[in-house]
Amino acid sequence: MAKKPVLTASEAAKLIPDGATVMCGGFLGCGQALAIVKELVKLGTKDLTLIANDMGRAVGPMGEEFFGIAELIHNHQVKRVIATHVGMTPEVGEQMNAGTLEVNLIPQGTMAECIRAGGAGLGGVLTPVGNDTLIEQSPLFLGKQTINGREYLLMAPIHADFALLGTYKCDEAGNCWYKGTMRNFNTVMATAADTVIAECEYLVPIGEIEPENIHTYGMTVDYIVEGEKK
Amino acid sequence: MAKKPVLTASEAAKLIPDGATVMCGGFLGCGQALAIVKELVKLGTKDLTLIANDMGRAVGPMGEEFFGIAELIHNHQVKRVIATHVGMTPEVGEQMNAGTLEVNLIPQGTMAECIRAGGAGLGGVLTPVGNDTLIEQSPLFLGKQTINGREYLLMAPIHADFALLGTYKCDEAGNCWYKGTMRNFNTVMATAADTVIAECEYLVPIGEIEPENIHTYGMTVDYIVEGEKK
Amino acid sequence: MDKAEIKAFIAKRCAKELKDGDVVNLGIGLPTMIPSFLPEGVDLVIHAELGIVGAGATPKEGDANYDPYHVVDAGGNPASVAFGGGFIDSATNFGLIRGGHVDACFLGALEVDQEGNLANWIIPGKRMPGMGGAMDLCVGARNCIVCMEHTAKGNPKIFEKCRLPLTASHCVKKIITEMCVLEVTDKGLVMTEINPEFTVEQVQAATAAPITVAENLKSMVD
Amino acid sequence: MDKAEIKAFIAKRCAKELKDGDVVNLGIGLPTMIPSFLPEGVDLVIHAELGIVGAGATPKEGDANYDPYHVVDAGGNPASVAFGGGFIDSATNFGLIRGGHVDACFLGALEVDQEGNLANWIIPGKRMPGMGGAMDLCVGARNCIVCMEHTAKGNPKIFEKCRLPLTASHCVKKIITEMCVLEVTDKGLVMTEINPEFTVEQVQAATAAPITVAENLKSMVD
Repeated sequence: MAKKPVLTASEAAKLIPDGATVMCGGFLGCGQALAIVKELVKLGTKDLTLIANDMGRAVGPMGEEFFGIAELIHNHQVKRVIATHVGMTPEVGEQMNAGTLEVNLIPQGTMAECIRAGGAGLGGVLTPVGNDTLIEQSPLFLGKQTINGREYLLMAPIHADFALLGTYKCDEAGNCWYKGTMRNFNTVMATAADTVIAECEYLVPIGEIEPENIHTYGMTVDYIVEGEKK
Repeated sequence: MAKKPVLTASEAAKLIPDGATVMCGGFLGCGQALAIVKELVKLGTKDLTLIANDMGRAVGPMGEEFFGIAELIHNHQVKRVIATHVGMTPEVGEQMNAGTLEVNLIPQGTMAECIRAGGAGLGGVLTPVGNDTLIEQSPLFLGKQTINGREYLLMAPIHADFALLGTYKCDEAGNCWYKGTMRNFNTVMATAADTVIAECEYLVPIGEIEPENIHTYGMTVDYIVEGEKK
Repeated sequence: MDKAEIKAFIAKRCAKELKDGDVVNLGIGLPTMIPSFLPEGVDLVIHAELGIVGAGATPKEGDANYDPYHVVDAGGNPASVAFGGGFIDSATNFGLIRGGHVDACFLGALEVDQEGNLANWIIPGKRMPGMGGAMDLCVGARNCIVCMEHTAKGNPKIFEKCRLPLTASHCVKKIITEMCVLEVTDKGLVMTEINPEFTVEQVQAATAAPITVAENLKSMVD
Repeated sequence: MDKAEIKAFIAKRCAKELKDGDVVNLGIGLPTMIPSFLPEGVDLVIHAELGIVGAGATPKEGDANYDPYHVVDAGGNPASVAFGGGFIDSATNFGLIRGGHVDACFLGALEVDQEGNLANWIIPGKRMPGMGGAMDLCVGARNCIVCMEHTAKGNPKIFEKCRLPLTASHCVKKIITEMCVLEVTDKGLVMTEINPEFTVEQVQAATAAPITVAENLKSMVD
């Protein structure tokens, strides 16, 4: 199988234009493409739409100032976010109240499923979650349906221009493996964007990840970036 | 975490009553719970509804007479099958033509997705596959829907009384790992039945399957059966 | 009882809801205290939204499994996987939640009502942290149990009808507080147990919804 | 050309549709011959419905990776994973197919028509093996190419409208036979290449649908 091109974090960040829709794997920064995000901050790429579980952390696990995409928010590079929880990044609320940031909150399982649907060619997601709640006012809400006597919300698939994966090991064919809780949204996001960039801590030879233990398949990955080892 | 009960294949087969709906993982017998199926044959459990990609093979990889659930068909223990392909078991067609077996064929991806939906609490599956085909006459077809200008079939979730998994390694907590192409439908079936029985070739201590490399999570498995090593 | 005693009292009562092998999700705060009150031989599968099926004890700096960059919980704190547990991706994980594979979830509430409606994720105009996985858990878990102090600064939290935007409707099966255990039924709230430190009248006064007292009302302290 | 030569001729022309790194699914029979005609440096990701993303060569008895009980293809025959490929479950695998991650699928047809409709899975009352993964592939692959002998025992297989039950509607982009290459367009079938062994009239006589000849009609043998 062909090897995938390896870029620097800076080269990868430059692929992303102003106004792009970017999915970022990661849960409070765990499993996030931290090096690429740092370069996006440096570049000042603006008007981004971010799709991510949360907006990272204002303070990192070891006291770092900003951890993950929180810095893009702080830098006012984001115009819209689709997320499930933004409580760890108070600036999101501030910018929202100031009217400079659009925030669409959806349930965590719905988000995972809508992204999966976007990558798997499904027309939408029929979930009982969100019934009788504000989710019925979400821009992703397409209508209600009763199936077998139970009410479901039809939610729209989510697709993006770019997906940034935060992986642990990535082999030269683009196959990825996540340590611990890094996997979270990365595996579905890898299927649901036009361009998929896998940042890894360890770039390893093909074969080091057993064919049975691949979490993200190289066929969906366009570029590899070697990031920082944590 | 609590260990899961280990049964003999015979004990496991006896849990399944006449008339039960049984999902069988496996693709032409690869990844099928062969030992439990053998015991079902011996018991003569009847009027089964089988949900499986195919009905196994009339002749096994090494020339075995019957391989997997083909023997249940041969033995007239099955009243209905939901499958994607039955070309390797001519008796299915014969019994269907004789009016003794109901056969519902659905596309392979639709089957995987409907089972996943059954296990994941989704109201149905919206797939573009099957449009303008006989699938629109399937008992699983619930209607057509146009979303963003494209037509989708709404297909019903699939759930069963039992799921029989054909795994390679299973640890004492019920976590399973599949070698090669054994995985196929097993992982989704493990989530979509009231009682889930994992047959394995190797029953291993907890810890032997790395927490990152578990294919089927023990929390969904009710019983373990140690089968034959192949 | 002081605050800490109240929380421990509630967590201890919650622990009685569980049996060996149950898969449970524990919300932040009080619910995380429940496992320490489990009787010997009751082993739970702790389910964490972030991607652990079978979470272990919280590791401390210096522990072999302390890995704050790769193994964290939904609060971003270091976490661990139990012996026999596994890591999982979000889509599969929430499939298990939505699909009814989690036996019980315990969580707090801003408001809960006699129809089993729950509000705990937003105070419009004031706080909007997001629902995270709460909506999925409330709808998906087989048993959704609210555990909380009965009142907030003396004001009721249990209503005829929630006023805040809902997390989920018709999901709560049981409410466990320091005053009593309430079951949500078709006919409204039924008190099945009471803390002997309080009277039925006191409970009713602290609750903004009618309460039916069960015929065989029991003590929360057995 | 005898049967074998015809198949090789078609497979060779099909190989030109592919570029390095393409993810392809090859139906049984003729399509499996395509990789042997790829130019040097064109490396495909062979996608197998049964659960291999990046399939390798077919192993023989005695090979280290010969494992007929654990690693098989959709025909039940021993298979292998390529260096850099992986094994996958059916739901994720068909998610990739349906989601447009497969660049091309090559498959045979019982009937194909000028609207790009394809019938290849059932002959009512005679054969009903099942569609397997064919419906998903035809709808999901970015490029669905029919490769087959132009006629069956002298009878046309290319129609104005398929008569047999469809595998998928409006899915076929191109038809490659031993006679010609046909593109399916809004205005019907357009012949873009012809095998110089045949005349346009011969192709038209062997086809039960009108064919427009492209202005710059090329030779299939360049």
